[in-house]
Amino acid sequence: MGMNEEQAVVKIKGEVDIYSVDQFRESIEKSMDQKTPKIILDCTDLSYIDSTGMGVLIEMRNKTMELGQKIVMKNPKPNVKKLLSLTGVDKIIDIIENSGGKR
Amino acid sequence: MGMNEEQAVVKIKGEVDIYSVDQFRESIEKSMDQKTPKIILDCTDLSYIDSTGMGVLIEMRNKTMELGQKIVMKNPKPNVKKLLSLTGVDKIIDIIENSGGKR
Amino acid sequence: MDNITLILPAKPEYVSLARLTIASVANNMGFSIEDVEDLKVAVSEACTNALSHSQNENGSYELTYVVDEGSLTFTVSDNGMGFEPDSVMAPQLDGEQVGGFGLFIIKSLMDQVEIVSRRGLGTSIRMVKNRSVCNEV
Amino acid sequence: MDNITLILPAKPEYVSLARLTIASVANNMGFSIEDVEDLKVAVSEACTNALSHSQNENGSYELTYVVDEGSLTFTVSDNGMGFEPDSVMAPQLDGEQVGGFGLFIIKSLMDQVEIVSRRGLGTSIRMVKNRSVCNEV
Ligand SMILES: Nc1ncnc2c1ncn2[C@@H]1O[C@H](COP(=O)(O)OP(=O)(O)O)[C@@H](O)[C@H]1O
Ligand SMILES: Nc1ncnc2c1ncn2[C@@H]1O[C@H](COP(=O)(O)OP(=O)(O)O)[C@@H](O)[C@H]1O
Repeated sequence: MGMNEEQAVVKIKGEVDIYSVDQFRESIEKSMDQKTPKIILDCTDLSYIDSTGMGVLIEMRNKTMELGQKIVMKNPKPNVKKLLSLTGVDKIIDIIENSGGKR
Repeated sequence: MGMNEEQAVVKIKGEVDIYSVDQFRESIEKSMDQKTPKIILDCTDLSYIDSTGMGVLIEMRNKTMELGQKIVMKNPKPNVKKLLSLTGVDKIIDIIENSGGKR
Repeated sequence: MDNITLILPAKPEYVSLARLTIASVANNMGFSIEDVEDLKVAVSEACTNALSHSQNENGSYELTYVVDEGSLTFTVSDNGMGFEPDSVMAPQLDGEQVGGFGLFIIKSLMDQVEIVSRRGLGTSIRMVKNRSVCNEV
Repeated sequence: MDNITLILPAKPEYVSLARLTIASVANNMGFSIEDVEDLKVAVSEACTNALSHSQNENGSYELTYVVDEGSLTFTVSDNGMGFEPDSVMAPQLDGEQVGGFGLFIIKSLMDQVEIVSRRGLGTSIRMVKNRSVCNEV
């Protein structure tokens, strides 16, 4: 986890499923404690996610919004983007690509 | 497969088991046709081998010996070396490490 | 036609084995990378449901893969409490709803889905993915 | 104690699934890399025997993994022709013998091996690998 004044960065690694989803939630919650306006979920090394992860993303997005924070997903792989789009999560959470260009 | 006047080189890749063992045999047989005195089995990318592969190694070693050729295994991984040693195949087939130093 | 059966403990840590095995089978069948990813998600969603809704704490559930020329058919069966598939509502895709995506995702990604469920007896969900010719490289 | 069962078609192309699954289970249990490699070889040798000596062309065979605190116990069972384990001779390790290494390798790599075989009914081989504390990194 890294941060500068403006944003906290959480690296999400490996697979998010029913087994690892609690750890996924905790790592986001931990970064919320830094109270930065932006929380970047670096998804470069996230190889797999399913509905359990989508549920946490929606939950955390709502929670951060209440606190005036904002979650951004960085560099998700095609399979991750597909799920975000299928479930409509990409309508409420911004996605940025590696270059930094906004999608 | 590559060769110079003296030796043929066969790259062995992936896993040698009951499924792939015929292909393993064929690739060695093919290199024998080049009639070089030495046949190098480059095992750098051989991740797995079991008794089915050991059987072919012994078979091919005997066949090449009859024809005045010699099989050498190059750069086997620890798990491959363990099987070669366990079955005594390392007593009849020379093993060389990446640097070229003879074991 | 080849049949593979996998019986897993009803514990979250073994769902990855379902993904691992279906990915291996589908890869060997020549499914595209995208299709393999879809199959991993579909089988995981079905396993997650078998775990979450089946109240069968110390039990197990069963997966079968049927490898055919042009398709992979797989089922996930539990001995759980069962439910009425027709009464499940489609999720709202406005990003406000936290759950209820599992069956929707499965239906979106697979070519055929069939659910057989009996209250108190269990649920079996059967999914088919066709190996699309145009996806082949 | 968790039980995993895998039923595979008696075809060479599926032996890799046995390796894949045992490696995943053993990795999660914390076995060392070397132990995982040993387990892959042992399970493959048992599968190869189930295929080669069981005359059960269109049949299937069954694997079970039992995950315990300190050990992994696994069995490979076929409905093949069976044999007399005590009459199997140790292989000659002079490099001249082409076959007969399978059971020898299994016994060398595993901590416990038990074979139950009935002529005409089938064979079940049970292997145990202990998670050695000193191997842990
Ligand atoms: N295997 C199952 N056993 C019992 N009920 C199930 C099963 N699978 C699905 N259901 C029911 O269908 C509903 C919708 O499932 P799903 O779309 O996967 O979303 P979620 O699991 O997030 O609720 C579940 O809430 C549950 O009531
Ligand atoms: N599952 C089995 N079914 C029937 N016979 C078996 C089985 N496993 C082993 N055997 C017998 O034991 C012998 C020794 O097996 P093994 O040590 O694996 O060497 P190999 O398979 O190379 O002969 C075999 O030749 C066979 O006669």
